[in-house]
Amino acid sequence: MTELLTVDAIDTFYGRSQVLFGMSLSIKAGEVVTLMGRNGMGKTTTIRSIMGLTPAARGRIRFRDAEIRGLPSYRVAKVGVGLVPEGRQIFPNLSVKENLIATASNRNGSAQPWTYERVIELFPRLAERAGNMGSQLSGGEQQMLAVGRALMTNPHLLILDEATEGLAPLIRLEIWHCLERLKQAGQSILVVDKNVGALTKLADRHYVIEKGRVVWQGNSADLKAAPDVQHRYLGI
Amino acid sequence: MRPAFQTLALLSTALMAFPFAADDAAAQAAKKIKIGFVTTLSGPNAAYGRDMQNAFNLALDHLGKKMGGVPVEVIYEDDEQKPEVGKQKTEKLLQRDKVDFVAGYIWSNVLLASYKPVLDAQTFLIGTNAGPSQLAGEGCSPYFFAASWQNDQNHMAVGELLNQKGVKKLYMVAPNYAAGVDGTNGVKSLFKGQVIGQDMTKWPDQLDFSGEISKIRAAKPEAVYVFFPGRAGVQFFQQYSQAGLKKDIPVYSAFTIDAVTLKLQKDLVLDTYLTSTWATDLPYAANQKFVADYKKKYNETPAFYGAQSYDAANLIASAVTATKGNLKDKKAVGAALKAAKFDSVRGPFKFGNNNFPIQNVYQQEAYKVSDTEYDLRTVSTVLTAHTDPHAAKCKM
Amino acid sequence: MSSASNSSASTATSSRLTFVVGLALLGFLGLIPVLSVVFDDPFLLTLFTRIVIMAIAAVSLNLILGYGGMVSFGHAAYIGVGGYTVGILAFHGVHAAWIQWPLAVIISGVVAALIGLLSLRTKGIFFIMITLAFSQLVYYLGNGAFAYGGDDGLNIMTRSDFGGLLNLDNRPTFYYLCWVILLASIYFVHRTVNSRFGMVLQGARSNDRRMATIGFPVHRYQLTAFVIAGMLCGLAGVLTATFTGFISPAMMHWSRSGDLIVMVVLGGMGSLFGPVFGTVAFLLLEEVLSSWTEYWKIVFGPILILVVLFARGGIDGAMVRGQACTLLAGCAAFFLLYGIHTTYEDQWLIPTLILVAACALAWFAKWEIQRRKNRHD
Amino acid sequence: MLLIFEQFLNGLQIALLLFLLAAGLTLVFGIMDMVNLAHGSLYMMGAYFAAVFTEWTGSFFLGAALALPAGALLGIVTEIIALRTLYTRDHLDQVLATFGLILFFNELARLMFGAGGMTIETPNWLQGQIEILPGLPYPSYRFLIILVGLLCAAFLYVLVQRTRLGMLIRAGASNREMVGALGINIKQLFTLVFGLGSALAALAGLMAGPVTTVQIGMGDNILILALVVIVIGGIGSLPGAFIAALAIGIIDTMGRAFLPNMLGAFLSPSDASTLATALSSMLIYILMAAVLVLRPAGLFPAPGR
Repeated sequence: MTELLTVDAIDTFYGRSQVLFGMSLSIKAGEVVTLMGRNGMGKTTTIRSIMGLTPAARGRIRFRDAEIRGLPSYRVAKVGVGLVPEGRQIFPNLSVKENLIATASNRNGSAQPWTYERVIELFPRLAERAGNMGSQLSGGEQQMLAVGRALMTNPHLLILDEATEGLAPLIRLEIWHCLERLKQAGQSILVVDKNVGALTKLADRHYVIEKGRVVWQGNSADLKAAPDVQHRYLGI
Repeated sequence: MRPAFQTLALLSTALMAFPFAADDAAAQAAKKIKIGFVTTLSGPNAAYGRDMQNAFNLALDHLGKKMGGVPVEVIYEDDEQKPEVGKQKTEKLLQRDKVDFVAGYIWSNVLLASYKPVLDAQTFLIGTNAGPSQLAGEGCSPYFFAASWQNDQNHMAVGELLNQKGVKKLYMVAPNYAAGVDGTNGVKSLFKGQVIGQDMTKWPDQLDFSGEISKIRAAKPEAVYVFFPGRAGVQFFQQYSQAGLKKDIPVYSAFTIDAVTLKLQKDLVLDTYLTSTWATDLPYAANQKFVADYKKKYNETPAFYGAQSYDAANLIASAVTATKGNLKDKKAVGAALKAAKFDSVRGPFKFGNNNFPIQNVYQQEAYKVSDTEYDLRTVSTVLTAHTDPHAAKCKM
Repeated sequence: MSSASNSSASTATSSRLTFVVGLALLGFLGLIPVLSVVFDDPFLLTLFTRIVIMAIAAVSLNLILGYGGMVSFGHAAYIGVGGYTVGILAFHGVHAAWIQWPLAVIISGVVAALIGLLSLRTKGIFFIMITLAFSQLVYYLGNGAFAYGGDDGLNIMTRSDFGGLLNLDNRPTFYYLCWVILLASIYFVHRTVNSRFGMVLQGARSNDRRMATIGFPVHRYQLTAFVIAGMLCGLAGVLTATFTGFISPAMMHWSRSGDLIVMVVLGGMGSLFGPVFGTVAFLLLEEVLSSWTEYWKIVFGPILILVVLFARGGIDGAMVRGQACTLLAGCAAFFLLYGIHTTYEDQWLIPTLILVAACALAWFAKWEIQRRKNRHD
Repeated sequence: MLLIFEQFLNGLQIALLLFLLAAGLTLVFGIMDMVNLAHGSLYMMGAYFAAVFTEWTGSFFLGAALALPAGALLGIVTEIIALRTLYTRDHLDQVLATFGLILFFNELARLMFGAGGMTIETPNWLQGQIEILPGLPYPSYRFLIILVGLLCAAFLYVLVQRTRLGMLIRAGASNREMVGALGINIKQLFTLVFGLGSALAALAGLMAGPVTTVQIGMGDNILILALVVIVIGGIGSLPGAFIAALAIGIIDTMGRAFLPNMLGAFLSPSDASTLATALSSMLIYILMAAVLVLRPAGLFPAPGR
C-alpha cells in the first residue's frame, strides 16, 4: 500500500500560542486511522492544519506525493480531502438535497462516483427529509448529512472530526456501521473520536496525542493490550 | 536612535503650521487690492461656483486687473456648500489674507454662517447670489451689499405673473428648507388666487418627485409653481414631462432654470414661465459685452450667478476708483458702493436703503438657439423698480 | 474587532513614548496664541481653536469607540444637541453661561442615554446603523425647526456670559478655555479607563459575554460610558456654537460623524492621545490639501484607504512600531509638496498628483509582494 | 382611490430601485461579511457609463447593454485592487476604507465627466404615458422601471434559490469557511458575486438616470437608504431586502403623499406640509430603529451568524 497522507513534524499556532509541536502522522490508501486524545490536546488543530484552515507554520504535509502545506483549504479539498467537521456545520439555510449537491464534484474522476442517489441509499433516513432545511434536522441526521456532503466531493481521504459526539447510542451505531461499509468499499478514513471501543473494531491503526505531539501509536491489538495508554492519555 | 526620530517627526508635524504664516508677509509688501471670493467649487453644485469664478475673472480682465490704478488680487475659496467650511474659509480670508473685500456666497445658509466675522471686522461684503431676508430687514448692515437680489423678489414676481395670466387655482411645490419656505411665502404675498395644494419636499436628498406629481395631477390646478435650485430643477422637469403633465398644466418657476441647468433641461422647459432679474438678451451695452466675451473666453453661456458676480467686481471697482484706492476711509468706501456708479449688466443699478438692489424682475422663457444650444430670453417686465419687502424694516 | 484588540495590546507597550509625544503636542497647542501673535497670523488661532474643539469631541468618541468598542456612527448628533441648546437659549435671551452650559451638557447626556438604551441592544454593523438612524432623526429635527432657522441655521448674536469671570469675546481667552477643557477631558478619560469601570469596559470590548458571566453588569457600564461620551461631546458642541456664533443642522450631518471616526482611527483607537494626533492631522491635512486644489478629496480618499490598510493603530500605532521613519517621510513629503505648491501655484498640481499616486502604488506593490512572500516562504 | 393606487405604484417603483441597489450590497455583505460603502459609487458610475454610452451609440438600450458589463468590470477591478485586503478586517476598517473610495470616485467622476452632470436620453416611446387603468395614465418609463425591477427580483430569486451558484451564495452567507473546506474557491466566488452586485448597482443607476439625472454624489444618499434596507431586512437575506425595500419605498411615498392632508386637519396647510416632510424624512429611520430594537439582527437574519 502507498502512503496517502504524510504529516511530518508540523508546528501550528493560534496567534502567538503554539498548539502543535512537531505533530506527525501518516495514512496509507485504504486504511482507517484514528486520532485520539483528551480535549484541547490538538486533535482538531491537526485536522485544521491538514485542511489549510489553520495553516501550519513549519513542517511538511504531503498528500498523494504533493506538498499541500500552505495551500488554501479549497485546494486541499480539491486534491481529494473530504472533511466532516467538528460540530457538523451543516448549511442551515440550505435544504438537505442542496447541502449535498451544492459542493458536489467528481474532480478525481472516480469510476463509481458518489451521487445524490447513492448517498440517500447509504442514509435512507435523509430521503424522508430531502426537502427540509439543514436547521430542521436532528443531530444524527445532521451528522449523516455532513458525511454525505463530504462523500459527494468524492475524496481520496475522508476526515471525520468528532463525528459521534453528542449523539444517541443508536445513531452512533448507525454511523459506525456506515463507516464500516465505506471501509469495505476501500475508502481511506481519518477519524477523530474518543470512542475507543468502537474504534478498535473499525480502525487499522491509532495515534494518541497529548499537548500537540504523538505520544503513542500502534494497531488495534496493541491498543487493546495497553490499558495504561487508554488510562493515561484517554482517561478511560 | 529611535526616540530621536520620533522627536523629529513630532517637530516637523508641529512645524507644518509655520509655512501658513510665512508666505503672506511677502504679499503684504506689494500694494494690492485683495478680494476674497467664497463660492462652491466642489461637489455636485460646483458648476455654479465655476460660473461665478469665470465671470469675476472676466470682469477683472475687462478692468485690466486693476481697480483705480491699483493691481487686484482675488483669492477664491471653496465652501463645499457647507456652512461651517464657508465660515472657516471666510475667517481665513479675513485673518490671514487680510482681504479688503469679501464677495461671493451662493447659498443662504453659508452666507448666514459667514457674514458675522466679516461685518465684525468692518470689511465690506458683496453678496453675489444669496440674499436672505435676515440681512435685508432688521439685520441690514452698512457693510453688506447684495449685488444680486433679495431672495423674495423673484418669487413675488411669480405671484404677480400668475395674476397677470389670470391663474386662479395654484399648486405649489418647493423643498423643505428655509429658502423653500421663503419662496412659497413670497409667491403667496402677491398672488391673488387660491393655493389649492402645497408640498414641501425633502432637501437635498429627495430626487424623485413622483408622489408630488401624482398629487398635482389629482388636484387639477390651473398652474404649478416650483422652486428647485440646481440639479433638483432638472429632475423635476424631467419627471413632470414623463408624467405627461407639461402640456396640460403650465409651470411657473423661479431660480429653477438657468444657463447651467438648461444644458440638461433642454426641451423640457420650453413653454414654461419663469422670472429672473437678468438674461443674456437684456439690451444694455455692458450686458452684451459681458455675454459675448464670456462666450468667447469660456465657450459657454453665462448664468445669472455669473452676471451678478460680474456686477460685483465692477461695483467694487467703482468704489475703489471713487475713493482713489484709499480703503481705510470706510465711510467713503461705503458711500461709493452705495452710489453704485458702474455699468451694470442689468442696466441702471440702484441700491435701496438696505443695500439690496431696487430692480426690475422680468418674465422669461427658454428657447432653442440652435439644435444643441438653449438660452433664456426676456418676455415682459413683471415688477418694475421693485424694492424688496424687508427694506422697510431696515433702520439704515 | 481585530484592530481594536490589536491597539489595546499596543497601548500597553506604547504608553511611555506616546505619553511624551502627546504631552509635547498638547504643550505645542498651548503655544498657539503666542505663535499667532509672533507670526502675525490671527487665522492660526482660528484654525487651532477649531482643532482643539474637535479634539475634545474626538476624545469623547474614543472613550466609547476606542476603549469600549462601540462604533457610534452618530456622534456628531451630540455636537448638534449641545450647540442647539446654547443657540436656542441665546435666541430666547438667556446668555448666562452657568445656565446654558450645564443645561447643554445635561440635555446631551439625556439624549445619549435614550439613544444608548435602545442602540446597545444591537451589536456590530447593526449598532453602527442604529446610531446613524438616531443621529439622522436629530439632524432632521434641526432641519425642520424653522423657528430656529431650519436649514439656514441660527446666528448667536451674543456669546455666553460668564459674568466678570471670563471674557469669551477675547480670542486667546476662549482658546485657552478650550485647551484646558481638552486637557481635562484627556485626564478624565485617562482616569476613567484605568479605573475598575474602565477595565470592565475594555474587557467587554473583546468579550462582553465573559464579562457578563463574571458578574459585571456590562450593559449598564457600556450605557454609562455612552452617556459620558455624549455629555463630553455635547460640551464640544457648546464650544463649537460659542466659537462660530452659529448653529445649523449641517454640524450634525452623518458625514460629520464619519469625520469624527476618521479622526479617532487616524490617531489611534484606544490610545489616550490618539484622538488629538488624529484631529490635528486630519484638520491640517484638510486645510492644506483644500487650499491646494479643489480636487483635494481625490488625494484624501486614497490617503484614508492607505491609513486603514497599512497604518494599523493609526499614528499612535506607527509610533509604537517604531515607524517614525514613515511618519517623518510623510511629513517631509507633505512639506515638499506644500513648498512646491506655494512656489509654483497650481501648474504643479498634476505632476505632484501623479507622484503621490506613484508612491502609493509602489508602496502598495511592495507591501503586497512582502505579504505574498510571508505567506508562502 | 385611484390616487392611492398611483401613489402605491410610485412607492413600488422607488422600492424596486432601492432593491436593485440593496441586493448587491446584501449579497456582498452576506458572503464576505464586508461593508462596502463604495457600492453607491458603482451606482453612480453605472449611470455615467450609461449616459456616455447612450450618447455614443445613440440608443438607450445599447448604452445600457454596454454600461452593465462596464459596471461589473469596474466593480471587479475595485474588488481586486482595493477591497480584497479588507475581508479579514473588522467592519470599522471596511467602512473607513470604502468611505475613502467614495471620496475618490466622486472626484474621479468630476474629473472624467465634468461637474455639470449628464442626462440619459430615452427613446420617445418611453417619454410618454401608458393608461394602466381607465383614467390613470402612468409614465411609461416608470412602468419600465417597475417591470425591470420585478424581472430582476425574479431573476435573483431563481438564481439564488434554484441554481448551484445560488446554493453556494447562500451556503457562503451562513458558513464561509466550510464552503472553502469543501473545495470551493471562495475568493473567486466572491469576485463573481461582487461583479454581479456591481452590475445590479449599475443597473439601478442607469435605470434611475433618466428620472433623477446623472450627477456627482448621486449614490451617497441612496446608499444610506440601501444600508437601511439591508439592515432592516437582515444582512445576507435577499427576501429580507426585498420586503424591507418595499416597506421603505411605500412608507416613504405614502408618508409624503398623505401626511400633509392628515396633519392638515389640525394645522394650516403650509405648516402641515413642512411638518409632514420633516416627519416623513424621519419615518424610515424611526422604522429602522424600531425594527432593530425589537429584532436586533433585522427581520430575516441569515442563519448561522
